[in-house]
Parts: sequence; C-alpha cells; structure tokens
Amino acid sequence: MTPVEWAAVALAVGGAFFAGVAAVGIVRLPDVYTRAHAASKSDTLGAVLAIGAAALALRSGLSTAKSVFLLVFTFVTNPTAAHAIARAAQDQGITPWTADEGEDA
Amino acid sequence: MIDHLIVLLVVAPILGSAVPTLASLRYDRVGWSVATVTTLVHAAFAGVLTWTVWTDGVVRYAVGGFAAPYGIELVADGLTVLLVALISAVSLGVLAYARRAGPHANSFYAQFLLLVAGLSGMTVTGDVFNLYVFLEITGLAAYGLVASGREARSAVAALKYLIIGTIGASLYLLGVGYALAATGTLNMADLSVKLADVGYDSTLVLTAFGLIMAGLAVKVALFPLHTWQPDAYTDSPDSVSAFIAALVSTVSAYALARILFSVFTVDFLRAVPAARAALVAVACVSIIAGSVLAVAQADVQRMLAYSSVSQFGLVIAGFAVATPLAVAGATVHLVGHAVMKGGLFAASGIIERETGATTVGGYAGMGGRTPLAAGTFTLLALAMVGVPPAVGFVGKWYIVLGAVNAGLWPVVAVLLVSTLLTLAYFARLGERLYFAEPTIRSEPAAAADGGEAVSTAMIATVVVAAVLAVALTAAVPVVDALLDRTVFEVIAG
Amino acid sequence: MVEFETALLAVAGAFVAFAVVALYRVYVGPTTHDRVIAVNVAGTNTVVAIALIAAAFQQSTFLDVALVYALLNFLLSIAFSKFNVERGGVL
Amino acid sequence: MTLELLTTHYNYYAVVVLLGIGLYTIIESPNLVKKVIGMNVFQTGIFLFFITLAFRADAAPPVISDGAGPYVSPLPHVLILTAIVVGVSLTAVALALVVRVYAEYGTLDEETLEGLYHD
Amino acid sequence: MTTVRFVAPFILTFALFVMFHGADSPGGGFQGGVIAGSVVMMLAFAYGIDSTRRWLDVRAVPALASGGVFVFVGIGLGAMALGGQFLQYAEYEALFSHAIKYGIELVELGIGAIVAGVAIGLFFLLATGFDHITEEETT
Amino acid sequence: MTLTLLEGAVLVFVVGCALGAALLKDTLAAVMAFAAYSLGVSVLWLILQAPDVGLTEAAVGAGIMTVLFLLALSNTSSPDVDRLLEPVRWRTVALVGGFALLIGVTVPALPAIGDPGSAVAGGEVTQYYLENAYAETEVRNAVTAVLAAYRGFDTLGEGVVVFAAVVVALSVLRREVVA
Repeated sequence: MTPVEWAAVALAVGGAFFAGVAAVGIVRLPDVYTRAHAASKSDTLGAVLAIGAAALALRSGLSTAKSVFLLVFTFVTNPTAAHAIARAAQDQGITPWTADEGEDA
Repeated sequence: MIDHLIVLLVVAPILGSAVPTLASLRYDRVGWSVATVTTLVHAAFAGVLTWTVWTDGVVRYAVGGFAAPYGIELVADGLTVLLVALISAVSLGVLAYARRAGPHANSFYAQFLLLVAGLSGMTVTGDVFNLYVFLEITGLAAYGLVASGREARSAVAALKYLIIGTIGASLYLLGVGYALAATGTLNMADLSVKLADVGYDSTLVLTAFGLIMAGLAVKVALFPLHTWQPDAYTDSPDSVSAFIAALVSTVSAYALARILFSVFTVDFLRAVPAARAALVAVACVSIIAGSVLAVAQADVQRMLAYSSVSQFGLVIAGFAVATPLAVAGATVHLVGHAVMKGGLFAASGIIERETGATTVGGYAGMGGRTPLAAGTFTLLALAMVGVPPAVGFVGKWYIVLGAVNAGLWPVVAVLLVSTLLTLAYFARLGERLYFAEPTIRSEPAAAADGGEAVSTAMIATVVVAAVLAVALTAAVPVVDALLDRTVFEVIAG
Repeated sequence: MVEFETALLAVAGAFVAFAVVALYRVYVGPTTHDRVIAVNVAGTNTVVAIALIAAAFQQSTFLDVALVYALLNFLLSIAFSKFNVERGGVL
Repeated sequence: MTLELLTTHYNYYAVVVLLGIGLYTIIESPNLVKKVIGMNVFQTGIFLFFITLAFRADAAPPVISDGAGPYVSPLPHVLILTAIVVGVSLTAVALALVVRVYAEYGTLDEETLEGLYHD
Repeated sequence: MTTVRFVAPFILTFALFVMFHGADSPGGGFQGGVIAGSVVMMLAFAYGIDSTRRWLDVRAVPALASGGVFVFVGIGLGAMALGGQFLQYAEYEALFSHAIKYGIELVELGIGAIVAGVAIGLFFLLATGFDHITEEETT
Repeated sequence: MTLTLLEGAVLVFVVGCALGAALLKDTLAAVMAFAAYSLGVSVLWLILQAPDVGLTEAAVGAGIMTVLFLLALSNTSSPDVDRLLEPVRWRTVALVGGFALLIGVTVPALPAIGDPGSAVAGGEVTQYYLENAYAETEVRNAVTAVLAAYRGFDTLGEGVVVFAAVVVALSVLRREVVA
C-alpha cells in the first residue's frame, strides 16, 4: 500500500475508534444529556476522521470535493442536531442526572 | 391516429384526471363535465379499437418504439377489447348515475378517471411489471373512491382495503420477481416462451405461479382472501359501489386469466395438474363460501358483496377448467356479472334513497313504493341466479358444459349447489319486496350520500343495465368470435 | 490495492456494527430523546459507512447518497426533536 | 451444504425474514400506524429480492463508461425505483386514512375500532 | 434556526444537481424532486408550518403536480404528432439534435415537478389533518 | 469475504430495526426504528451496486416517509406504553412462519448471489440494455435510460401513482384544495 493509503487507513481506524467510544457512551452513559454529549463530540469526531479517510482514498478531484463537502456538512449539522435534541429534552423537563441518584446505575 | 388508439385509451383518462385538480383552484364543480367528456372520448377510442381488432385481429403497440421484450408492449386482442368496451360502458353508466347521486367533489372525478386509466392500462398491457404499476394505480384510485363516502366507516373500510390490497399486489410483485429470476424477461409473450424453456416443473416457475395467482386472488376477492371486499362495497357511496363492484374485481379476474393463458399458457395447466386442481379448488371453495355467507347477510349490499365472492369463484373456475367452452362461459359471465352486479348496486342505492331500506327486512313491501327500481332489481337478481334467457344463464351453462366435457364433476356439483343458494337469497328478497307488509313506514329517508333525490338518469342507468343483462345473451356469438382473435389458444385436452 | 479495499470495507463494517450497538438504545429508550440520539448516531455511522464503501469501490457517485443521507439525517433529528416539544400542538 | 447455501443465498434468507416480520406486524400489531410500517417492511423485503437478483459479483453500477465493466443489471433497479415510488404513495394515502380514522373514531387500536365499527 | 438557513440553499442546489445529472450519474427527477420537497419540510420544521404555508403559495402544489403530468404526457403525445409512437423521443430529432437525451431530461423534469409538488402537498395535507368540525356542519 | 461480512453486519442491523419496528409498543419508537431501518436498507443497496435505488431509498425512506409518519402521529395519539415490547403471539408467529417456510424452501432454487450467469444478471434483456442503452439514448446511466426510455410507460405510470397519491389524500381528508 502507498503512504497515502496507509494514512487513509490510519484515519479510518482512528475514526472507528471514536465511533466505538460514542457507541459505548450511548449505551452506558446514564441520561439523555450525557448521551447527547457522547453523540455530538465523539461520534462527530469519528465521522469526520473517517470521511477524511474516504476523501484521501478517493482519487478523483470531484469526489474529493464531494467528500470535503460531506465532511463540513457533518461537522456543522451533527452538533446542531444533538443540541436541538438536548434542548427539546430540557423543554420537556427532564432533569439532568447527578451522581447521587445514579449510584446504583 | 388509429394505430395509437391502444395507448390513447390509457393516456386520455390520465390527461383528464390532471384537469380537475388544477381546475379546482378556480372552479368548484367541473369534475363531472371533464370526466364525462373524457369518458366519451375513451368510449369512442374503445369502439374503434374493438372494430379494428374485429376486422384485423390482434393489435400490438411498442411504446416509445422500443421493441419487446426490451420496451413495453401493449396488446389488444379479442378479450382485451371486450373488457375495454365494458370499462367504457360501465363508466358512462356510473357517470350518469353520479350526476345526481354524487359525490360532487372535483377530486372524486379525478380519482374516477385515474381508476379508468388504471383499469384500461391493466387490460391493454402486455408486460407483467407494467401490469403491477397499473394494478397499483387502480388500487390507489379505488381506495380513494371507497374513502370518499361521508360516513366514518368508509375510512375504515378503505384502510382495510388498502392494507390487504397492498399485500395482494406485493405478492404479485414477488411472483413477478420469481418469474424474472427464472427467465430474465418481463414481456408476457416472451415469458411464455422462456418459462416453457425453463421447464414447468421448475421450482421458480411454480412459485411464480403460486404467488401471482395468490396476489391476484386477493384483488379478485376469492375466499378466504375476500375480507376487504364486503366492507369496501357496503361502506362506499352508491356510485362507487356500483363502479367498483362492476369493474375492479372484474379487471383483476381478467388479469388473472391473461396471466394464466398468455404467460403460463394452457400447456402449463396440462403439465402441472396440481396447479389446475388448486385453482379449481380455491374457486369452488369461494363459490360455496360466498353463497353461504351471502345467505346469512341481513344487509342487502353486503349480501350482494358476498354474492360477488361466489360469482368470481365461478368465473375463475371457468378459466381454470380451461376448455374453449368453459373459457367462453367464464368470459361471458365476467362481463355479464359486471353489468348485473353494477346494476344491482345502483338499484339498491335508488331503493335506499326512495324508501330508506337497506336490509333484507327493510325491503319488505317496498315493491309497491318504488316499482321501477324494485322491478329492475328483481329482474337483475333473476338474471344473476341464471334464469334463461338472461346472460347469467348462458355463462353458467357454458361453464357447466365445459366442466362436464373436462370430466370435472365436482365443479358441476358446486355450480348447481351455488345456483340453488343464489336462488335462495334472491328469492327471499323478492318475496319480501312484493309479498310482505312494509316494516318501514316513514317516507323517503334523507339520502345517504348527499344527493337530493333520484334523477331520471339514475333510473335509466339501472333500466339499461337490466335490459343489457338480457340483451347480452344475443351477443354471446360475438364473444365467441372475439375469443378466436386472442393471442392465446385454448385447446380442449 | 486489494488489501486497502478490504481495510476500508472492514472499517465500514465496524461502523455498521457500532450502529447495531446504538440500536440497543433505540430499543430500550427510556425517553424518546434517547432514541432520537441513538437514531442520529446510527444515521451518522451509516453516512460514514457509505463514504467508506464509496472509497473502497472508487465510486464517487455513492457520495451523493451519503450527502443526501447526511442532509436527511439532520432533517430527521430536527423533526423528531420538534415533534416532542410541540406534541399535541400544531405539530 | 446448508452452510454453503447460507453463504451463497444469505440475501434471500434475509428477504424471507423481512417478509415474515412485515406480515407479522400487519397481522398482529393492534395499532394502525404500525400496520402501515409493517406494510413497508414487507415491501422492502421484496425490493431486496429484486436488487439481489440484479447483483453480479465484482461488477460496477450500470453507469456505462468505456472499457469498464462488467455491470450489474439495470432492469431490476428500474423496477424497484418504480415500486419504491408506488410504496411511498400507498404509505401516504394509508397515513391520510389513519388520520381520518382517528379523527372519526378517536382511536387507532384495531380491536376498539372493530367494536365501534360493527355498532 | 441558523443552521437550517445555512443549509437550505445548499440542499436546493443539490436537488437540482441530482435532478439534472440523472443522465450520467445516479439520480433523476424523482430523487431530485423528493430532496427539493424535503427542503420545504426542513423550513417548515424550523420556522413553523403556518408561516411556511403563508410564505409558500399552496396553489403551487396542484400546479406543479398537474403540470408535471401534462409535461410528461405532452412529450409522449408530441412524439406521436411527429409520426412516432407514444414517448418515442427519437422523433424529436427532426427538431433538435440529441433528442433522446433531452427528451429523457425533460421527462425527468416533469417527474421532478410532480414529485416535489406532491411531497409538499402531502406534507401540508397531513400536517393539517382531518377537520372533523367542518364535517359535522355540512352533514 | 469482507464484503460478505459487511453485508452480514448491515443485514443484522436491518433485521434488528425491522424487529424493533414490529415489536416496540411505543409508536413513535417504532417509527424511529423504521427510520433507522431505511438507513440500513440504503447501505444494502449501495453494497449491491444500486446507487439509484440507494439514493431513492435515502430520499424517501429517511426523508419523506418518516416525516409523513411523524405528521400522522402528531394528528393522533399514541397508545399507553405500559410495556416496552408488544407481547408476541405465537399463533401468528406460526402462521407467518409457515408462509416464510413456504418461500424459504424455494430459496435454493434461486441463483447464487452475484452469479454472473443468472437469468437476470447475464440474461439477454440485461445484455441488450448494457450494450445498446448508451448508443441508443446517449445517456450514460443505464438505469435512467431504461427508466425513461425503454420502460417509459412504467415511468408514466409511476408519475400517475404519485399524482394519484395527492388526489386521493385530498379526497380522504375531504378537502378541495391543498391548504
């Protein structure tokens, strides 16, 4: 494999790692807000890294441009969505988790 | 122009259906006029096409100039034009009826024309997937028409119809998938050749047959897949009941016959006796169960609906017997049943408007109060039972003769039993109409569908249907001749 | 070349597997918002998987699908979150 | 043998599973909205059947360019595009009906509805 | 919702790209129409359905839907008028070159119009729901 | 082989979502599972090299369809969620299982996945399209060529179906114009 390909694979694997962290977070964290946090931070990072890998791997100009666009788009919309969800949760009066109630969790 | 008639039969109503939607931005009630003009044009096309087929034989049309099997082919043979003419005639009758009876909304007439387009498409297409598309157009328009009733029940009936109808269409699509997997083609003529090459005993071909027949059986409403049908017929407006009862199942049964004879061919039935036996069995069960259920109904329209289950069983049995005589009988009965059942539903609508009677008990003594409607109702009912010289008799007679020739005695027995049962439920009704004391005292109840009263056109529609039910007997030789001009051959054996 | 393709597909598979994990949250909830977040994450992972498949097959047209998905995934999340706030209202 | 069948036909088994799930939802779900979902799952199963038929190993999507190939078959793709569109239209109409049924009866539960309907 | 305001024009552009680029890459009228329709939905979710309804002239819906059908059928009938079969784009070669390609593009445009119109129409119809009270009055 | 594994993962995801849509009692949750289902199905189309279908599924399944479901839910009320999953009724499972078994036994007769010699992938009609579509229509995407030209009549039908949807919805909701 060429160095570029190595870099792409490394990026992709790194992305997968963060996506894995996000997935674990989604499952294990105690309440909506913390899970939204995992989704917006870790998953976005993972997604951006992996799409970056795709951009490196795709060799034609147009497709690289498309993937960069996709990357920017994910970067903008993903946190917005998580934010909207968290705010909706707050509007509905879901109280954030605190350490005391969650001890048995 | 003449060459393009076959495609125009489909395109004209499509074009017409787009008009009322646009026009409703400005005008409230242009629907009826647009629909009438379009249907008249459709009828003219149908007439000329029939003449063309009569004189020149089978007409084939490659849409877009792409030859089959790569493009979509439309085919008009004797059976097709018969159905096309029926669609035109019934549509005109329903329009005459709906002028006063309503519904009057523009969207109703848009759906009406979509249904005409879908039915015409189903009849003329020579491609199994194209048939699916038109099956769904027909379905969508029919669901909408059923739901156009004012009562809350019509929405429930339509939803039930939609879900079951979709399963039926999906099964058909899956069957097409199996046929495609076996042959890689979708054109009916091409399929019939390639299916034979694959071998009729191949699992793929058999599965395709089973799924396609099951799917279409849902659309035809054969027992036990009929559950959508009584609700849909009963809970829709009168005009819609008459229209759907006369056409939707009829054209589905036609599609079933078309697939049976043009795609799988009689050779398949001969090679796989089990397939034929299964079809005959389903049809026989449908005949008996439909009749028995009809006898048990208190509501007249519901009774008519179950009677349809039984009559379509008869038609399918005729097709499954697959001797020339039986197929001719099934075709005659298909057309005759459409006219008779449409007329019966329309007549029951008029009786309801004039007297408020909807149940068998309510019909008591109404013969005197609404003599014309009750008279035609009785006449049509007798025709349906199969009293000579009505067309109902000829169809049944041919099917019986065909079954006797083929040695299928169970079919003969079932037919006789069902005729007795049909006689039972219609005789009960006739007896109530003329020889019982009225149970409903009040004068004309408020019309159910918003129509004010009964117009001459409504009465005329029913009378014409009754006249046709007898007069069509004279046209039986024409049907025979048209069946000689089909793309498939049915040879005794 | 072939190993490279394999590696990208394997990573794509990993992303899909994480989407399956997120599905657990769609099942158990407990609140609707948890489910929305989980669907959102599953959607993002799908987008990434599509992008990686596009890279592996060198099919730039697949990226169009990824783009549409990213857009609609966003639309969906907004719709779901709005839906809850105004439930019973106009929307 | 069985394993080999599984590795060469797994999509078709997925089709069977999806058809089963869809049919189960349509029959068993008490809620009308979920019946519509089941209808969609059922249809998607059939779509998967067609698209799998079109597939050909190591082939590209049917966008013709010189020297490339082989391609998967475009025919089932076209059919399924049409079928998807039909499916959406049906879903939309079904949902409109669901909304109306709810407005008329105040429930979407099939059994309650059945009771009201037969009054 | 600033993000929506930022994203919407991109999506609309993208929808048109998908619609017109269907000849050489995946996509076409249907997909483009749906994406264009979903822009309206996105706006409606962000700014509220009623204000979007006011902003958008709803008469556009039947116009788009019926218009699309007319375009499609018109192209088919036009080919017939020129002496070909229904939808035989090749007949337009007499009028302009690359007739088939442009015929296909036009048809895709017609479909796009139908689909966008219908998507928006269904959205507003279902959002409004079934008004039971007006129904009571008429019966 | 990796492709098979990837596809296996996607199939697990899809079936998982379908089960969720079937069994979750909360309708909103079921709709969400269905949205995720569409996401998975679209990846499946891409793996099977059907980007046109994938694009459509993306636009339809994740976009329009889910939004319509949401609107329908907002106009109705969901049932009380007293339990997470619906009870499974085994009689229906047996019935459906019978149907599935019936279809299942025909699977070995189908051509293997990706078989280049199957009647569809290697058949005469497919070959004709692949060889002549570009020459006859000047359109590179064979799907578009078949869709709009060879099977243009189907596509007309498709347009009519979509058009019918809005007309029928108007009539079902008893409105004269979209409002």
